[in-house]
Amino acid sequence: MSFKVGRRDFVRFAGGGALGMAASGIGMEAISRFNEALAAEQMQVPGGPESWALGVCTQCPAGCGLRVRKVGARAVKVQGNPLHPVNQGGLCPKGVAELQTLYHPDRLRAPMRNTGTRKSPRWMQISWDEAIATLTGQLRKLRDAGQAHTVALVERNRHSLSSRLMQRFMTAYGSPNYLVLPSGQDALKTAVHLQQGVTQPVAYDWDRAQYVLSFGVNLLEGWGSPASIMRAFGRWRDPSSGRRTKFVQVEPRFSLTASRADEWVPLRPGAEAALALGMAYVLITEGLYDAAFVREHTFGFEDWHDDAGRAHQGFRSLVLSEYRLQDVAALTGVPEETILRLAREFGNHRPAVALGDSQTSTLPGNPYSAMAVHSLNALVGSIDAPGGVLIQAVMPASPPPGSVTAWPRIDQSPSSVFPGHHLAEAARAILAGRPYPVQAIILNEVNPVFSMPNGTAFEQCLDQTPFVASFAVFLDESAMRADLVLPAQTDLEKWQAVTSPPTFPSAVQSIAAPVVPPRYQARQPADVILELAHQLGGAAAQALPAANFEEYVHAQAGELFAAQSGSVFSTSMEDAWNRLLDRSGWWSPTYATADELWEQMQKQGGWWDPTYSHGEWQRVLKTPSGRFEFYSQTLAHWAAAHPEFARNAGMKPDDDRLFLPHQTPIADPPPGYPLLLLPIEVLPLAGGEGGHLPYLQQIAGSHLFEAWESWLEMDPETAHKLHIPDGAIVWIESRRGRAQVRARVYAGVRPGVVHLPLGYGHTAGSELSRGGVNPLSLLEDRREPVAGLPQSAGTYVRVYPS
Amino acid sequence: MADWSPMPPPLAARWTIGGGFVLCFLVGAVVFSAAGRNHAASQPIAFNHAKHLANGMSCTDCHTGVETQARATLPALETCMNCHATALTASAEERKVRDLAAAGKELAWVRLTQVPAHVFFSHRRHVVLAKIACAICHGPMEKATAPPARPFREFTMDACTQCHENNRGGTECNDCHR
Amino acid sequence: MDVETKLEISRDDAVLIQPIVAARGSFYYLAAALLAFSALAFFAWVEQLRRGLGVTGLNVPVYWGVYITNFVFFIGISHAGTLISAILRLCHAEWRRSITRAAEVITVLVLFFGVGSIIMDLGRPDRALNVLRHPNFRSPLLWDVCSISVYLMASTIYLYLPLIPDIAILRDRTGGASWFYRFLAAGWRGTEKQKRRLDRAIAVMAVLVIPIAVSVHTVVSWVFAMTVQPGWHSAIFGPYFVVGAIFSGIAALIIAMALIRRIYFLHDYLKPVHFNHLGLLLMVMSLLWFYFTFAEYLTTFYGGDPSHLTVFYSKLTGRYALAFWTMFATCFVIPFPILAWRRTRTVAGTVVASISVIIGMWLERLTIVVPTMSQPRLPWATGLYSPTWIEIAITLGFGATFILLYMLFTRFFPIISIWEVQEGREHSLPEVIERVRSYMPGTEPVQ
Amino acid sequence: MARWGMAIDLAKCSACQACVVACQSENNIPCVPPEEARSGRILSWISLLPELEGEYPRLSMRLVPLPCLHCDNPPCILVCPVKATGINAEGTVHQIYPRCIGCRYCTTGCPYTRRMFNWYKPEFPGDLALALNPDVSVRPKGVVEKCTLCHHRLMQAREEAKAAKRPLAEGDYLPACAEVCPSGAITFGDLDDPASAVAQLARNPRAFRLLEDLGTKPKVFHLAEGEWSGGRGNQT
Repeated sequence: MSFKVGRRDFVRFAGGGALGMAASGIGMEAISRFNEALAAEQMQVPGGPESWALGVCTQCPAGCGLRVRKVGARAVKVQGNPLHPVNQGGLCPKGVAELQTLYHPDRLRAPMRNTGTRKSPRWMQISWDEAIATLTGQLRKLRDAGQAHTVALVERNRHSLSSRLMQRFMTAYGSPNYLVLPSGQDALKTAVHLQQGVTQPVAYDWDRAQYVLSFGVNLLEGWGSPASIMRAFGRWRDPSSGRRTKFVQVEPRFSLTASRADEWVPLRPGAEAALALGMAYVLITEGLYDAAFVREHTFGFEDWHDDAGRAHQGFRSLVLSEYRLQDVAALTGVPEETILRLAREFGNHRPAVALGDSQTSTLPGNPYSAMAVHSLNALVGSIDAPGGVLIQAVMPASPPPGSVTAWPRIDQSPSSVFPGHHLAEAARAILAGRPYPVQAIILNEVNPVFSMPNGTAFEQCLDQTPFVASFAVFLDESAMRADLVLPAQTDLEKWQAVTSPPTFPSAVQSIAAPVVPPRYQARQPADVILELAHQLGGAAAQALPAANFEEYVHAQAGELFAAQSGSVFSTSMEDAWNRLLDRSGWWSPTYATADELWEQMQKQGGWWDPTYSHGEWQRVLKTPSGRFEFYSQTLAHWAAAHPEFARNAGMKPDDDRLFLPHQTPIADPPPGYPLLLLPIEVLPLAGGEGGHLPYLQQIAGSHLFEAWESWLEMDPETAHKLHIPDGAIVWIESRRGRAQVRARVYAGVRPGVVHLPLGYGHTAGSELSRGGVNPLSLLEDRREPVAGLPQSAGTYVRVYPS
Repeated sequence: MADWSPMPPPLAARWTIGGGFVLCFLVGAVVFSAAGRNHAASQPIAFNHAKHLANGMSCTDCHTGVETQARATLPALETCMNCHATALTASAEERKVRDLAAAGKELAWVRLTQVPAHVFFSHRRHVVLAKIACAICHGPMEKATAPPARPFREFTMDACTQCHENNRGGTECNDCHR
Repeated sequence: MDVETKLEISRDDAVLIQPIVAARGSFYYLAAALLAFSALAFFAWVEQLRRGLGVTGLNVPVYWGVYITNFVFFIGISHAGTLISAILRLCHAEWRRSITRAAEVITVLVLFFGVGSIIMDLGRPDRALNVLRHPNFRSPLLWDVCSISVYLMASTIYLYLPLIPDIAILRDRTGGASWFYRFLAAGWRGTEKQKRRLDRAIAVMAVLVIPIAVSVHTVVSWVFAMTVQPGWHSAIFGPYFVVGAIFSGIAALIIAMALIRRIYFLHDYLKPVHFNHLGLLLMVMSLLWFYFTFAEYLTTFYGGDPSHLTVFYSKLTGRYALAFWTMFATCFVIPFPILAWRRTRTVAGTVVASISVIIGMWLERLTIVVPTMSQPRLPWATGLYSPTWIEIAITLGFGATFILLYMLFTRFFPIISIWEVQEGREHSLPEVIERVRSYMPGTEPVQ
Repeated sequence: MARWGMAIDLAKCSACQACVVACQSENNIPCVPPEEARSGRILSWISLLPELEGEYPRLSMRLVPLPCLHCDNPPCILVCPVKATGINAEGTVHQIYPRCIGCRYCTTGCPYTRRMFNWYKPEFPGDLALALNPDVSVRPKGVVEKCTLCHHRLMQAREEAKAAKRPLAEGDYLPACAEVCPSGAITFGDLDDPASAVAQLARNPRAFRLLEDLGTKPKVFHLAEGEWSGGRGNQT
């Protein structure tokens, strides 16, 4: 066979071949593309060696212990530390969501300087050295000019060593202006200070209480230290304990807490004090109160005469004359028989505790109402009794250095008898430039522009302050107004040292080393402050010799060792208890040296002193009379020198009710604004924080199947009257402003009231954070006269379809 | 045979082009599809398993997770530096290790043996509890003088289930599917 | 040796192959328009493949929506065809001769769109073959796969068999040049033996196809009825669905016939009497449909199970009331009087009634699928479902593509069976006379 | 052979939803963007089901944490055409993602609406993907997923127990939801072990199973709230 392959044939063949090759290449590519479209390739999660580390959550002041699962260098799961006395292995959703804070896409990556103006900032990335130099330069300049006192540092009271460090720094630097955000417990703190004379946080013996009566406290939605309260709640309903603690929630709205309570007592908004005093009426008239306690440990129950011989009204006669059942029923809208029954139950099921008055974890209630509620505790002898209201044990630690400056603080409350200081007053003072103009503000992971009632005032403060620096995780609304933004580390990246959480009776010191290496260029603010102190030199450097926060925390552990009490978190709470009780107060630690304590604290998560001595009256009753004061002499003495106080309260200066708990009603609605706006708090966004975390956004409104967006709760009747269907977008307008929001019809709303959840309505940040309305932007600026606390109740709105 | 009559020229031309097309298309399909899937791994250093094992080391010295964790783990540079911080040989590959360490870099190993993303595989379960020798899946590494270019065997579901059935390993879906 | 009888088209019947011989320009315009819809649907599908089923309006808990509605609807329409034509054939209804083909084509084509709807609904269409690789015979969906594929095969054969002689005509007309007709005609020469065999085969298929068709829609109904969901878990769902299927099938057939008649000038073949007869059938089905609907809802109402009642009221007075009552009007209130009154049972009248029924039956499928899904037993947020443009585009595209394919069929094959019409002319008349005579008293049956 | 079950005490549950977030975090469940959430496409294997009854001021709300109930007689596995879902010897209902064709018949068949569908390719904006758990796969788009009772944790616990040469003890294996619950409302364990806490709770007179009359035989029990009746010994 002869078969000639010509050149032409070869060219043809090659041409065909090239085409074929191209076709098959394109074909394969097309097939694999198509396959990809059809079957999106599955995400491969990188592996690595598994390890566990301990952490501390500071999403709220509770400081729950965390156990973090790591795979390689990544943190992949946050769980509760079972050894931690506060949460004992449980966690609230905010704690579990820590990972999303750590890996959040909106996090600040590097220090930035604002090269634009305050109103339209332009950000330029700078180095940490430059940032610290700028900060040091500003502070040094002010100090050298004798203006150290014009520097203010603002943070949230975090119950942590870092807060103590900040405080110490400010004092040593020469400024009295260490300012904290208002807290939901401020009214309670004021009441306890006025009636018991103590400034240490209040605590509750949750586990042993038989009857818990909450006046509007959102006990299960973020108040106090959520995980420990939820643990207690579980125990109240634990069948194995053979009893069930009754939990009663008094509140206008059928909140989640109300729905979980054994009984919900709906009442008119702002009438908590009246109800408490009405119950006191029943306790007194029926002789259900603890006569022995009242006789021995209280002051101002009966009518009395002062040293000058003037007659004063006592608590008993005030209650008997002004809070008779039918009057209280009319004031509160609660039927007489309900008040009667509640009072009898409260008197007969001891130990019983009453808590309030408060709405949320950030918005305080009214001090007079809080006094009325707290008086119930005194009536049934629950003050410092097992199962009652306690005063938190003091942490063994060296006291902070005293003030080195004679200048007054800028956040003086109207009555200086109130021990706390808060930003609401500071904003007023800064704007007015009194008593002196503020030259620099340092924000430490707070966002007052967003989270303060009347945040716009604070926005103006920042705008008129020459220098503002902000430690922040995100470029939030307040950081947007700063000259210098410093990226802060999140909980799992930094050294943590959190002390006794609010409402927890024992002294606790949780510590944790960094779980994962810091992301981006974020730094622990405490470390930066320490470096700042060294650069500044002088008193600041002397007061803070630690090179970094780790060293600072380590030194504190030495103080714990020196205190010779307590123990490291141990494997079983019961064991710790038994051991301590068995040895009847003998201290038998598992460690012999301070270094061993330090080692063990790192391994177990911290140190605590579980013992609590009841009935240390000189510790828990520090009033002028040394007793529980129904009639607050502290307040009376102060008011005697300040006539404007009675004027502000709208009463005569000799009116004894000024110093006794009494009902102060909410103002009537102004014409055209018929609906009372009350902000509410939901656990996932408790404290107004967490709005940037998808995990929390998804579950925040689950009682109404709402997610990612805020909603306006309306009762069905009002909605019907206003022709607003469920889910419609409406306008809500107060005298301060208006906003668009989705209306949701909810049967649990009291007619005449509307509710907006806190924590929504960010204007800064990416899409992940935005959505909804910030109710604080609608609230009017209202203060009560005693401590000048911002009052969330009292703003009226109108709602209309958009 | 000599009278093998050729096709009329135009037809023959078409056949030639067509033949070339088909032939190259098939070859191309094979080549391209294979190229997409199975490119031989190139490792950052030409690690010699045989030599290390001959020197008395065991698998778990470097693959530290084998006996305690689900993942065997590929050794970090730090592990290498335990022995190779100072030069043991004049090998250029060995110097790479120290150069990387000096530059503060990590060893970018290419993972060769990998189960699909939806399969959970635990080394400890297989090696410690079921006492399966490494070589059953990974082959005789004591003979490997160069990094293996491709996995020792295909890790298909059939392969897994077959072994599980033969050795009563259990074939509950969710024990491996995740 | 059989005698070959070469079929010739009589001059009268020439009009039947006119569409095949020469297409009018309007054919291409229409085809282009339909093709545009198909392309839109294809684009929508690619978008859905690329991004995921999230592009539809489906959600939690409304996991099924328009696609499943389309599936049930198309499978329902398919009963038009084969079932009607088989029943009429078996009954020796002589008026069937010019309509069977039109019906059978509907069946075969529409089945693809039924199956296609399921493919559209799959989250992972690339794995559709898992149904064969890992079948779970306890799943009603698998029964569906089985019965629909059997039905598709059976009705394809049932369409093909009576086509053979007509294909032979076309083959012969073109002198055998077209390999297409040569292949399909399968050597038909019209011998007596072939005719006998064909008759037997058609008869067997007609008998076979009826139970298969009934089973298909019963099984479709079981997809729903076998779950415990309120509103679905009903024993009469099988017959209810079959009745609904035949109902919508007849309506589709009437519309198709009217269009063919008008477009291809076949007034002579599709006479008012055909429409009258089918109209009567449609009326009967409408009554039956009403009866089943009534029975279904009345038992639900009396049963009083709260979860069932939630669904019940959502249809009668709630969110789906508009769809429900529109369905009721279009399935019964509108068509029944039109069909019941002789004067309106005209071509136009039956077509109006049929269009109404088609709309109504689609809505019926929707009101079966969606309300139950959107009101689960546990009070999750009740789902709101409204289809997105993707679903609407795919639905329209399916409709358009179906029409396009139907048109194409008429371009390649006579849509009215030529040989059957001829046979009717030539042989049926004496047969019918004989048959009618046999019904009468005093006559012996002819053996 | 154990039969894993759960008892959720509604009296103890404070409705905090830590279980929901813990489950999401443990099982790599993506968070859906707002517009998707609005159309009801939130993926969550356990969620809080609110049931509000009455009118102001006589209201009651039952808040039921609801995971997959792992029925002994699950309606979902019957209807799956490709055997992508099944029940294993220990009674856990599983889903095999690589086989699922995404027909959503099981989601339709489940009377509890506890099966989720991946409408899109899961997305983890920015670095959120770094928090993914390597023990659980990230489901591709188009497949159904559901609660696995954190089966990977069982495998891990069993492996650890075996390595330590001891039997699996109660509490060794807990799903993420039961582990995180701050009020101790979720009890998990072996229903076939009469001594286990969960088996005892299942026999509690307060225990009920959702939609019990459907005959699905769930292995997740809920305990009714019960009422306070004077303070002492009123609980069974």
